[in-house]
Amino acid sequence: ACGAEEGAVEEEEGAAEEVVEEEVFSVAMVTDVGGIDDKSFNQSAWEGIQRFGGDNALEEGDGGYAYLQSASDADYNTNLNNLIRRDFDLVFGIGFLMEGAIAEIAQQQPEQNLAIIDAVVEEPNVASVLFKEQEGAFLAGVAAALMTETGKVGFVGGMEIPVIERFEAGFLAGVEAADPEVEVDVQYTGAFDKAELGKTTANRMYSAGADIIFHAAGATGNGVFTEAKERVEQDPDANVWVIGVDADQYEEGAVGDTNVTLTSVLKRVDNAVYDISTLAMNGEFPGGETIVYGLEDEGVDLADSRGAITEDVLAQIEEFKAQIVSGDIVVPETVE
Amino acid sequence: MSNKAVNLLVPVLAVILGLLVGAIIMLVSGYNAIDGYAALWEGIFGDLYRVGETVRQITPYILAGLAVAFAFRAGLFNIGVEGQLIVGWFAAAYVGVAVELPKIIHLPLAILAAAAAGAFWGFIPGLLKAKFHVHEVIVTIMLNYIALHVVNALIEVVSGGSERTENIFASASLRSEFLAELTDFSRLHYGIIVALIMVIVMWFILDKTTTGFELKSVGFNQNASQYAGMKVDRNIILAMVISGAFAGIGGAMEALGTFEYVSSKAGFTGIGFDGIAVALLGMNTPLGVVFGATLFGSLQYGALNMPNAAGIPVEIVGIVTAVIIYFVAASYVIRLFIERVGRKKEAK
Amino acid sequence: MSPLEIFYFLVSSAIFYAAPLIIVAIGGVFSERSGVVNIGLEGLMVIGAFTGIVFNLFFVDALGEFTPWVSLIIAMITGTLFSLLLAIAAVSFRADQVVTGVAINLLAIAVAIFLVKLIFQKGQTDIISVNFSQIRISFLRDIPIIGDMYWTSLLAIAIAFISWAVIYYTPFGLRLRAVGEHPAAADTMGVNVTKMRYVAVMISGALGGLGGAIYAQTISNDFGHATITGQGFMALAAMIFGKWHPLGAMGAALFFGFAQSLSIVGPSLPFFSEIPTVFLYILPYVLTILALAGFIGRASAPKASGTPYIKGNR
Amino acid sequence: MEYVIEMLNIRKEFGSFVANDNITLQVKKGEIHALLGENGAGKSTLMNVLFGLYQPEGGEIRVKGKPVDITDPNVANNQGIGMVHQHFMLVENFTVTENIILGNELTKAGVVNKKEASKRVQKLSEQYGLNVDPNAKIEDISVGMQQRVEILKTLYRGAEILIFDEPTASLTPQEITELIQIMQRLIAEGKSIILITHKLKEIMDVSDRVTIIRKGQGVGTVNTAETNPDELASLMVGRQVEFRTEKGEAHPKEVVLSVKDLTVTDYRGIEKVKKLNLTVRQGEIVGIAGIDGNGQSELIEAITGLRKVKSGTVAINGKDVTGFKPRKVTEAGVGHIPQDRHKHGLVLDFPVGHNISLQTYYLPPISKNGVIHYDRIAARAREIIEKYDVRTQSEMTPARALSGGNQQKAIIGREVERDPDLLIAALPTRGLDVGAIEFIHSRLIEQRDRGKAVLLISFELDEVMNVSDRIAVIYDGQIIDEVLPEATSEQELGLLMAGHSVRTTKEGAEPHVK
Ligand SMILES: Nc1ncnc2c1ncn2[C@@H]1O[C@H](COP(=O)(O)OP(=O)(O)OP(=O)(O)O)[C@@H](O)[C@H]1O
Ligand SMILES: Nc1ncnc2c1ncn2[C@@H]1O[C@H](COP(=O)(O)OP(=O)(O)OP(=O)(O)O)[C@@H](O)[C@H]1O
Ligand SMILES: [Mg+2]
Ligand SMILES: [Mg+2]
Repeated sequence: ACGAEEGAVEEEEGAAEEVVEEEVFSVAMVTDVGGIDDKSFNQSAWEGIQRFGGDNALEEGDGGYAYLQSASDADYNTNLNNLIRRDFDLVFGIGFLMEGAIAEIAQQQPEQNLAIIDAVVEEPNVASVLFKEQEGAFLAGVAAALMTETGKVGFVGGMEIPVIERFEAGFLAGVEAADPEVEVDVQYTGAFDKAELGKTTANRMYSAGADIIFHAAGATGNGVFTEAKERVEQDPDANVWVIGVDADQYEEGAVGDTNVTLTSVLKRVDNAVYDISTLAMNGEFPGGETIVYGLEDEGVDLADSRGAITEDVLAQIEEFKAQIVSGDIVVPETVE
Repeated sequence: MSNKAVNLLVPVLAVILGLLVGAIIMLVSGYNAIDGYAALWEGIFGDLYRVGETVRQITPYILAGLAVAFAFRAGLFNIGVEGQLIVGWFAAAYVGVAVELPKIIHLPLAILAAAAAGAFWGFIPGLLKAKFHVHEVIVTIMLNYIALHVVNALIEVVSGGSERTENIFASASLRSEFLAELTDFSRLHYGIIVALIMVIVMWFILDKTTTGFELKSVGFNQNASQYAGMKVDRNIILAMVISGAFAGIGGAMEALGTFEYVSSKAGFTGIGFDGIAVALLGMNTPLGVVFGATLFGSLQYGALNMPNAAGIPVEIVGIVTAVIIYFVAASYVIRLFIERVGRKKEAK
Repeated sequence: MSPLEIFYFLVSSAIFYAAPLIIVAIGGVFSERSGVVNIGLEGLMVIGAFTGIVFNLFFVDALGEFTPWVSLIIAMITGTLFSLLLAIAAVSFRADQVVTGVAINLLAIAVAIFLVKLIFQKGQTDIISVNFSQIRISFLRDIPIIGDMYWTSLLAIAIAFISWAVIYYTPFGLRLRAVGEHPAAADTMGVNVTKMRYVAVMISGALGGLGGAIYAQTISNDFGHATITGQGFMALAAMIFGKWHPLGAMGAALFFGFAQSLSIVGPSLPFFSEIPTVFLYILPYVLTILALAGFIGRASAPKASGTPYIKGNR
Repeated sequence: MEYVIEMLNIRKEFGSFVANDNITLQVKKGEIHALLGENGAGKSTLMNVLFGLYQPEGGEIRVKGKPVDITDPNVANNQGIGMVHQHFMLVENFTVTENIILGNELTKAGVVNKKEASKRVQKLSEQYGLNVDPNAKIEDISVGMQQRVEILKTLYRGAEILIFDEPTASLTPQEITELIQIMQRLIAEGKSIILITHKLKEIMDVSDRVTIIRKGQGVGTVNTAETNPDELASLMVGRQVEFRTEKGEAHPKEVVLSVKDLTVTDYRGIEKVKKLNLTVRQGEIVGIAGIDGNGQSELIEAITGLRKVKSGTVAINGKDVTGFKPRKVTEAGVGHIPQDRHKHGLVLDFPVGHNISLQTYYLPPISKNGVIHYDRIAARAREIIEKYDVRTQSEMTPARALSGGNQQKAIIGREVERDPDLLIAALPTRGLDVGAIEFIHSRLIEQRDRGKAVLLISFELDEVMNVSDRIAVIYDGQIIDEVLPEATSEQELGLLMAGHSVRTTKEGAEPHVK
């Protein structure tokens, strides 16, 4: 049996080589320290690449699709280079932290197609991808403002960096647009990896009367979920909710048979990655361009609330969404 | 066997033991250990690019190691190298972006700024230790967090609300086209030379100056040093300041060489903490630190290639490194073993 | 929030934050009181958090509500086993204790993440579904502060007092302190220095594991590389701050918790809300340094801590 | 059975070094058996073997005729052997009671029963007249009381055979007298004692028999009644020796040290030196006699700049050095042999050579412009090692590895060779054998004869009487009298030191200051 299996493997390898010879398009990405299971944009990007690979019959590995994880900021450059050496046609850098590395390599390797998520690198061989986080957050703000029973909602941020501030600005604008009476309690924790800070901050906000908290704080946000779930466990009638970020965080909110996740602001990095890869494969690589994905092109969105948001509120959200898509509402990127 | 030979043999055996343990773990976990180590080797020495990057990786480790070792020699445990490195990184980057000057002035100025920032960050625990007898371990731990937050805030101020500064002016950069071309466009920069100069500086201070004599003396016995007329307080502060300066220069390597900017940090760089391991691997001597940093840096950098080429999690190298350090620490057993073997041979 | 509510909040969240730190710091107290410096607390917490979460995930179906408690016991066991590495090196192999501690820290995180990847095929575990929560006994619930407390916080406070009693009032404690102050004296009095140090380090392993598992099962609810990031060092600081005394360590941990909570309540207080957030972020650390420099002053470690005991050595 | 303890042909090796080479020691019941030998002869090693701290490579131990294998101190305790160690084995921040019961605790419901234990300690202490406060902390009590605690520890465990390793080295004369009485009381109670001491006088006074060891080998055992100090000394060293220090007349000249109205406080703010006045001239040795704790340490520390002066002045060669940093005082011409050589005199982990340059490393020719020349440190070290007969493998050997006598010789060499105008020697011969003591005394006298001033602080009457040209008696922080050694008896001096009869003695010793 063993021998047979080995033979099979060899055959497969042979097949893979043939595929390479056919000059199929190949694509790869470098994650930041989060890794491809960070339940956030690294994971989302990898899902996009996997979907692209699947749809185009690519194998995982050289000549198909692949990723490399970075252990520290210093590794981005190396990992990007590594993938380029392995001859991937398009290499993504996921996250604004990779901006410097992409810029540098783009100059060194002008023939290589590169793409960066969440930052702009002005080089002819780099496609820059940005998201209108504020538009997704706006809808979250609308949902929060209309669903709150206490007239008070919260925003927990990680570090004060532009991406997170876009979430904050959109959220504030959404609340303001839906119900100017509703108060928003905004607090940054200064960290993406301190769940205890998230939990304590959520505790303070809920104690002070907020009933819905939108977090954009990575693993610090885990603490927000923990606090909400605990409150529901203590008192099944407790009216506390969390709005997740980046990916659909429904699972994080599960507590027994109920769930504290109101909805999540989705950042569809997967769609963007898929999109750019397809363009590049078809010879239309948008080098030198900055593509901004918003509500319109399904770059950001709200996740399915699974019934947590009432029908009439959903309808109002849809209205706002239409207004944003049509350009009637322009959501600010920064807090005034 | 001569003492020197044993001293050399101990780390060698520790490395062998570490690799052995790593191999066993890989085998037990169903990985191919030979592939794993081949990938590691490849990752370190595979081509010129990798060699260049490996050396680049080693550079800040040398300085972090020097910082820890220097404090150790004066009887102080500086866990704050991480924070000192971060403030040094910021200071160098700031000088790098704030002004444009002739390289001959700009580059040294940026490095000096980093050294000064790190030195200041080391001065605080030194002063508190000397004057108020506050344990340097707690203060340096606290200062690490303070450095992180303060630098992030300063970056925002300096960059006008962004999460990173502009790239530094070329006049402050340690990068060189020559080294880059030599190593197939790796980020190898002249920092390694700065680091090696600092190794010589530490050696010179410790082994060639009266200050070094005093620092070592204070490190061993504060009472006797005081009786001999040395200023214990001053030496404690000085040791922390010099240690911090080394760490700050380590930050400059990142600011002026590897990255050419500074960006908001979501967490520690880890270099400062790894510096503890590097220093201890190197028995707190300047030359030892070079070896420690080389070993540590190579393993860390080469490890990146393991998931890529052999499908093995990078953490295996973390395990190997830890085991090596463990056995260096427990060198008594290795020495005993060497002695036994030595004696048996003599008996024959 | 009213001033009273703020006060309750500060106290209860300080206790909540402090609980794992108290336990781990006391683990450090045991180890260092016996003369073994334990820089490896962080690593022990990592191991505890890892085993706590993994065990919880695998056995939750079988154990239901008891899972987190059983997980704590398992975490204590693995913590103890892991600490044996430190004990063997520091006590039997006469290793440099600081170096060994550093190795323990590196090893713990590497092993834990390696295993997570092996078991879950990804960098972090799933989220546990049954964790610790606040006290639910009805008559206690209505009392402010206590009502907001967690079982694990009570456990931490209990451990502090028990440890204090053990270290200062039992023969074991007397021997422990003797071994850490003057091992040769203890040896001549027939106290087995090696055994005492092994036991002490293993206790620190058990408590380190316990603290890690509590942290993971009350706060993060999963395990990954970002779960334990420096809490062990904060515990080390609490131990020194608390002058190697269990109640002191508890006080120090509570102080950290209080300062941390203050930085979170800060923005909602009128006089705080104007200052830039960075000052709030660094507040806990600055307060600690000020407290140390201002009125805590000199701390003296157990005399023999850090030095291996070799019979007959001067 | 005639012997309670028999150690037969004991052999103990440290690596290739043989510390005990087939030594035999037989102790009779109810006797005080002295063990005599030079520093490093192997006495402590032999006793540590008996107490189970070391395992011998050869030989046999019998207790009351029965061969026993003493594998650890517990076995020794069970055999009724107790040991008072050369370096006290006391936990400093424990109470007396805690130290005594450690390892053998009295408990009630799992909790140490301190009350009952301290009662027992109190009782035991009274029974043997030891006068110990069971609830005092070790760090707060005198060395003498610490020693009595050590004795209590052994008695508490019911020891029948007590080993005293250099018990008198750090005691004051009064305490020594008390200790001797205690030992005699113990013998009267039927216990047996092995006593290690370098003081031949003590051996002659209290012991019944003496076993002598030389360089790790047993020389033999003699009855004290049938021998004399000279014979013991030559047996110990292996040749005829003359241990009396030759000393000519002093010719004092200019004042070197002048202390005026000096007041110094300790760390608690309590005045330890009170308006003290003292002068030391060129060409004389002034001995400060006094019981430990009367302000000697504070006085020296104030002179050498190690401690803040509250009021008053210190001048060296007429130059006011009050409040100077230690380095400045040293440079003003002061040499200092500190009382505690391990804590203050040496950096034990430094090589001997470095230690020899501990005061001069920054001066030419060793250092120039901040650059230090270790080869010159080594060369200088070799010179001094040679000249002062410091027995060490090389100048690179860590100071820790030297015996106490050789450590002390290195310190003396270091201080004397700097040729200070004033040499302060604090307990310079503590714990040393007679040969080493003689060597050090002659170095001090040599300094004096070269026209230097020497200030000697000692708790030992013998030393003060033999070496000093003038004796200043310190009591409660003041010099209560100055006497000439040749015009004073030991009794008188002893009374003075105890603060007694200040006036009468003062009149009796009228013509002392020239
Ligand atoms: N632990 C040890 N390791 C190596 N050598 C030792 C050790 N202990 C003692 N020695 C050696 O054994 C010799 C005898 O030492 P010991 O302590 O028995 O001397 P001693 O007769 O008690 O001297 P002293 O009068 O100074 O107390 C010393 O010269 C020393 O070199
Ligand atoms: N670890 C060791 N290595 C080598 N020699 C040692 C060691 N420990 C003790 N010794 C030896 O023990 C001998 C005597 O020790 P001991 O404790 O009796 O000191 P001492 O000469 O009486 O000095 P003091 O009483 O001033 O400490 C010394 O000669 C020293 O060389
Ligand atoms: Mg001795
Ligand atoms: Mg001695």
